[in-house]
Amino acid sequence: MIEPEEGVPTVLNLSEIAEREKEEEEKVVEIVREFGAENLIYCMQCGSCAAVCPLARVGFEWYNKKLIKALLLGLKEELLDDPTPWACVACNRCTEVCPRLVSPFEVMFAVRRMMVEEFAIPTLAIEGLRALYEYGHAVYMTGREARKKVGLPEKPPSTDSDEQALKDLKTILKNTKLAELGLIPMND
Amino acid sequence: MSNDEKPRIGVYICHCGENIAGAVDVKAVAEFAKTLPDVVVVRDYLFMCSDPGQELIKQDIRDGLINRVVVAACTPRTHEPIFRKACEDAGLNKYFFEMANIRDQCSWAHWHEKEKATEKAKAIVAAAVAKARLLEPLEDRYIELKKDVLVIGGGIAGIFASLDLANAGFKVHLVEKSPSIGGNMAKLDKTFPTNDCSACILTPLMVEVANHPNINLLTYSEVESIEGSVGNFKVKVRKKQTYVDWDKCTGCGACLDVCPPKARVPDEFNEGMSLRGAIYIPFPQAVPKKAVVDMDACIKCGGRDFSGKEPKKSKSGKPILAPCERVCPTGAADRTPYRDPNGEIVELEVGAIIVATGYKVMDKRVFKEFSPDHPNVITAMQMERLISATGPSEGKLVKPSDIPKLLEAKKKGEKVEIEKPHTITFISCVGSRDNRYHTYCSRVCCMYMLKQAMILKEKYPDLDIYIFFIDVRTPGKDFDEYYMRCRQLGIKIIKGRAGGIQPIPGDKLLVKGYDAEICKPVEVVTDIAVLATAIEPDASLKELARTLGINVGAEGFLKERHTKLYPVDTMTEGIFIAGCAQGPKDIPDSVAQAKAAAASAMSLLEPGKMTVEPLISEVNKEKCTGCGVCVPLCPYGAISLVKCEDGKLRSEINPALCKGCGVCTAACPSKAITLHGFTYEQVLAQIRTIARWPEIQA
Amino acid sequence: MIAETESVKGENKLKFGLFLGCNIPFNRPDVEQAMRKIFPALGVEIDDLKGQSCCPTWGTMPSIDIVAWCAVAARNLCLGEEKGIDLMTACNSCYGSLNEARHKMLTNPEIHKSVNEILAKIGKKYEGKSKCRHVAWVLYKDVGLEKIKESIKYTLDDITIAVQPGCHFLWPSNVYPDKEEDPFNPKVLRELCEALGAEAPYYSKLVDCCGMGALRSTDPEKSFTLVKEKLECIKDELDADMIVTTCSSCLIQLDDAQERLRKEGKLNFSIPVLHYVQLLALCMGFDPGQVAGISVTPRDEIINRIIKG
Amino acid sequence: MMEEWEPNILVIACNWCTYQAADMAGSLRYCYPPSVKVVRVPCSGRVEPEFVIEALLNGADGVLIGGCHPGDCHYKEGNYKALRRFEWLKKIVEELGIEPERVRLEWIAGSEGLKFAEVMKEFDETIRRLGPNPLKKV
Ligand SMILES: Cc1cc2nc3c(=O)[nH]c(=O)nc-3n(C[C@H](O)[C@H](O)[C@H](O)COP(=O)(O)OP(=O)(O)OC[C@H]3O[C@@H](n4cnc5c(N)ncnc54)[C@H](O)[C@@H]3O)c2cc1C
Ligand SMILES: Cc1cc2nc3c(=O)[nH]c(=O)nc-3n(C[C@H](O)[C@H](O)[C@H](O)COP(=O)(O)OP(=O)(O)OC[C@H]3O[C@@H](n4cnc5c(N)ncnc54)[C@H](O)[C@@H]3O)c2cc1C
Ligand code: SF4
Ligand code: SF4
Ligand code: SF4
Ligand code: SF4
Ligand code: SF4
Ligand code: SF4
Ligand code: SF4
Ligand code: SF4
Repeated sequence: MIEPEEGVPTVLNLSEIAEREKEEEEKVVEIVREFGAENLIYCMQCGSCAAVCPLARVGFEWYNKKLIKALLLGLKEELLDDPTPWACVACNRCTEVCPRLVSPFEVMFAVRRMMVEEFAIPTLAIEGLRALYEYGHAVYMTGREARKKVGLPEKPPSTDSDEQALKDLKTILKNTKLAELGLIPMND
Repeated sequence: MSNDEKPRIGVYICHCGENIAGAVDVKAVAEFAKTLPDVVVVRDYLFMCSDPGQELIKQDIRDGLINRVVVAACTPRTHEPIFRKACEDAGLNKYFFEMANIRDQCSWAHWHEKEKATEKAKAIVAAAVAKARLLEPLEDRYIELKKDVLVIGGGIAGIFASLDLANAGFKVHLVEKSPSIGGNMAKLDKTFPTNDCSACILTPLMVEVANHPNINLLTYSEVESIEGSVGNFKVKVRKKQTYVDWDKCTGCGACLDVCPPKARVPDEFNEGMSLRGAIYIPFPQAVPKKAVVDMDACIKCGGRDFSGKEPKKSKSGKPILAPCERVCPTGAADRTPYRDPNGEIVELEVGAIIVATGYKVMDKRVFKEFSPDHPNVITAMQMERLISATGPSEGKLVKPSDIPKLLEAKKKGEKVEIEKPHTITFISCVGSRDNRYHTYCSRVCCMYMLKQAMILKEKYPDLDIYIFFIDVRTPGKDFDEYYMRCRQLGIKIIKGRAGGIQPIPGDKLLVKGYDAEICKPVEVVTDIAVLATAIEPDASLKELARTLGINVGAEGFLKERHTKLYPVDTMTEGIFIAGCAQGPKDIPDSVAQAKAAAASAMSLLEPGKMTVEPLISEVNKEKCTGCGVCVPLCPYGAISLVKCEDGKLRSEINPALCKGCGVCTAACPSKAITLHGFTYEQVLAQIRTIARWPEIQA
Repeated sequence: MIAETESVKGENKLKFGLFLGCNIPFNRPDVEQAMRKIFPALGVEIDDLKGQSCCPTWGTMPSIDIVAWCAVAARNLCLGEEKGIDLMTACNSCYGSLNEARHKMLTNPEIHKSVNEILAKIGKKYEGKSKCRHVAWVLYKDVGLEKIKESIKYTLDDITIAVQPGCHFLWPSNVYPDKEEDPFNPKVLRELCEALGAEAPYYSKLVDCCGMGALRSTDPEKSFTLVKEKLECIKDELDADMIVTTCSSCLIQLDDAQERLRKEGKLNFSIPVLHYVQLLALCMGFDPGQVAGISVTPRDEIINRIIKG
Repeated sequence: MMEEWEPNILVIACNWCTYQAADMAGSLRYCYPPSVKVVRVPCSGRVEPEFVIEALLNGADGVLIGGCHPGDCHYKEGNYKALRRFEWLKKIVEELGIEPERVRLEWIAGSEGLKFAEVMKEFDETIRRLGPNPLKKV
């Protein structure tokens, strides 16, 4: 294979990829199916999903249809640094039009989950998780002034103003995969 | 070789090449078989059904070694007749044969568990031997066959089947539910792969059907019920009420345009792109060319409703006539006489039935992503009508949204300027290969999209034509050549299914697609979008199948007995299928099947009688107590209680009616009924052998 | 298929748990305020759902693990279920995340079981009864267009609105408790705007994505090309007086992006953007400063036009 | 002994559907447990309750009767008869002290090879869970 610095090589040697899958004793397809992309093997590469995907439209490289094919061929490491799955807006247009009930959105997210296991996760996502854990809100702006300006109390009636609820949420998070992965500090 | 002779069983174990031997240790099974009671010969061979294989059996019979045969091989469903024949040829009663299914139900299913497969094969052989010990000799029965044939459906398939049979001297009753024969082909413009005009090749055949002395054409009719079985079907056909006296109607067409606007409904023949009156002739080349009244649409002008009343004008005393009757030159449309809305029932007796009820194209309305409510998003069948000279625009290419304008102008005799479409886009596999609707491929749409594109491009070279395909399927004689011609014409073929259609300003449509070759989403601004909607079975097909007692497959099409070996037969003997009722296919294939079905019916009926297996039930008068339990159970009414010499009532089974289901046998509290071939003792012997298998084995 | 559980409603009166999410309370609290004003006035009681959290949004738990996603969602849904009410949100992301999670739990007993095992640790259990409704649907179906028409002080005569229902209002249609008859040609928001007296015509990019969310955080440039296409379509085809959405993310994107594009010289027009609940609050006569006080693209002119009539 | 125990399952199959489905399962290579052995009858309506009882008394660990889907019976209505008889059969089986899960009635059409394999897998699991036929130990 002509190996580029990173990402997907210009020529794919499928035999080498297949060989690698055998050595690693787990098929990429099976991994992503475990992560929720149950139906990806039913894909017939018709392209309907790509025809409506905003990501394909604005020029991301590994949008739904192509990503599915890449996974079926056994690509994994090559894809880990690609931003496309993290750009998926979860709009589910693809799910709505897919004639094979693949739900490409689930594939995009399964790949995110696979990437997370390999710690190939964007900083912004980590920040979101940290904020979720600390405040119960992923998008946590210092919007206090704005709230007051429109006549609302400084804090909304959420985990932000309810210690017990925040503790509950933390308990939940500590009992999920998030804690297993150790992506963010959770030892308070 | 009498029945009392002690059984001497020969067991023949087939390797089926590697098919059996690859999973089952044939030698071990043979060794085991030798230990079974009454088994005197055991042999194994590479292909038992081959000539030398059968010869092994025959020789052993002729040599007097054996008087019962067990073949352990594939399934009796395909091979039992072959081996029975071999027994018979060698002089053994062919019902002294039993088959052990160690391929389809053993080696194939347990390919990776060789040891267990071998053990199971032994069990199966043991059970077969257990049954073989109890076999009895039986004599075949014969039944007389009626030579008439019923053909249901008058599309191209039904037409060809009828003509072939009629030409061979068989009397054919052709039942068609619509007022005219012709089916879907009548709607087509030109036909791939030769682009000859559909009407030009179809119309002469339709006329031939109408004029053939051996064909009894029953249009506007439907099969109501069927009784009996192969060779002797009794069929009730309902001739629906036409509300026009067909003896008088000449098909002059005078009545067609006089229905008031309120009684105008979308024209089925033009796929809803124009309107027809309540009284109508389906299309100009209809056969028979007769008018019918669609009572759901008719507004009964002047109160003229076939009730037998004759309203008169209060002043002049003249009769009030509806427009249709007023213009009818022959009096065929006369509304005075009472007409029974139920029509009439015709009873037929036939020996065989061919079902050729065709298909319908899927409605576009469910495909929300394709803006189906937009008038310029049409189905391919609508496109056929749009380019056909007999269509709503008389073959002139216009946007469907302009048709009402065009028709209005034609009516007034005016000329209108209508903008020519510049771009046409086809979308493949709409509703086919789609888990939400039909998972199968509709098989003809790739070709007809190419056809329509080609016809359009040749006629209007300025048109831009795009076809979105998942992949182009052209497996047929001259088909791929056809595809290449389209490419050469400059029709743009995009590999990728479109994901959506949106209306955009300027009465245009935006097709959002994807080109898998350049790996980019693509968009096309188009005037007309054509959806190749799936070919699907008519909603009524299931009901018809139920009436006939034949099966439909998971996709809803009629199921053939065997995909490869009996493609036009059904599981019910004497009933054959042809054309798109069996599955999506093109005209050449529909015709080929129709001819095959006709030939199959002929070879069935020509001898005038047929053998039927004697595997039917019989009452042992000694045991019968006359309780009558069995009588109402028989689905064929074959059982009755008759008075015997001793004056007691006892049950009797009419062998001509019994089909051998065994329901009565299972139900008789006195075990007075024997189902030959599946007797109580025989089945029980098999069951016991298998139930005790672990012991026997140990 | 979703095992549709009966919606749980308060006794005789309409009552919903007001689910805020993150964008609305911290970024666009005027939307929150608008809801707090309009619903009581329309006879809908709202419950604060004390202790609610992030739905969780797509970039967080859904990207980590399905059970984790459903567990966080289920805790929020429980807050309603415990009170016997449905949730109601003005954010499509919350609507999508909560309903997809619910759909997963209801269609996959294993997920449901794992989630309840986690919830048990905080003494909760999600039965699947409560769901999340969208404010647009509550207004359309439960409150009704007639009631809306009756309760407004100002009507939007001669105003053309470009509507933006947003992706998670529509797809995947099988997971949502309320469904547009044709999710590719949605009518609900258009009819809601028309109920206020405005024109809300179809335009060709009506259902197109605004490019917010993950797309924007991953690649703002690409995100802005998408929103620019949409804005230009709105300008060209409708020359709309304003854009009205029922999603807080779309609101932020359409509002913010305009300003950025203008600064970069890529856009030479400006169309004010409002959440539908804000527009309704304005028409009902609530204080514009409170119910529509926060925006990047100027709104004063259109607000004045509405109020002056 | 116990770890070596393999279930012994009898399927009494209608010639027109389930028997065909079993053939189809094989020809499409859908695997199912070899514990399953098929006996062919013309119709599920031919099955006498005694067949099932005898099978159980002789040691079969599970018995499944396979017929055509309601409405599809080759002999019009044999499967309805089978269904009615089956209700009655279940009661007897219970009276014999045998778990009713050991007898089953399934509609498997001729085209449902996959279903045949799946039902058999599942039935085999059920029987494995139940263990050997209690009558056998006696
Ligand atoms: C858009 C389109 C274009 C096509 N173009 C081509 C082409 O160019 N070349 C080609 O080879 N093929 C083409 N085909 C395929 C072609 O139409 C079919 O192969 C052919 O018409 C099948 O004929 P049939 O007789 O099986 O069915 P049909 O034509 O459907 O005829 C069935 C007949 O049975 C009648 N019927 C239905 N139910 C009953 C009932 N219960 N009782 C009595 N009568 C009943 C119907 O009214 C009908 O008359 C095209 C198909 C489509 C959809
Ligand atoms: C690799 C391959 C795999 C296939 N797999 C499948 C499959 O899985 N399923 C399927 O449905 N189909 C399959 N087919 C297709 C299948 O082989 C054909 O459809 C089928 O064999 C055609 O039968 P036939 O009788 O028309 O022709 P043939 O099998 O070719 O028989 C013609 C016979 O005529 C004899 N003959 C030729 N000329 C003369 C002469 N002048 N005088 C006297 N005799 C003559 C020949 O010797 C031959 O015996 C496959 C084909 C190939 C190539
Ligand atoms: S729409 Fe579905 S089948 Fe088609 S390429 Fe996308 S995922 Fe595959
Ligand atoms: S859900 Fe993601 S992959 Fe699917 S269309 Fe939307 S952005 Fe594309
Ligand atoms: S008898 Fe059956 S198993 Fe034997 S060779 Fe012929 S097909 Fe194969
Ligand atoms: S006018 Fe009379 S004869 Fe002529 S087609 Fe009509 S009904 Fe028939
Ligand atoms: S009465 Fe005659 S003219 Fe009037 S609607 Fe009926 S068919 Fe047409
Ligand atoms: S024939 Fe072509 S268009 Fe039709 S379903 Fe098959 S692949 Fe699709
Ligand atoms: S059920 Fe048996 S005993 Fe009773 S009448 Fe029929 S054959 Fe005779
Ligand atoms: S075997 Fe079936 S068809 Fe024959 S007499 Fe008995 S019940 Fe009737």
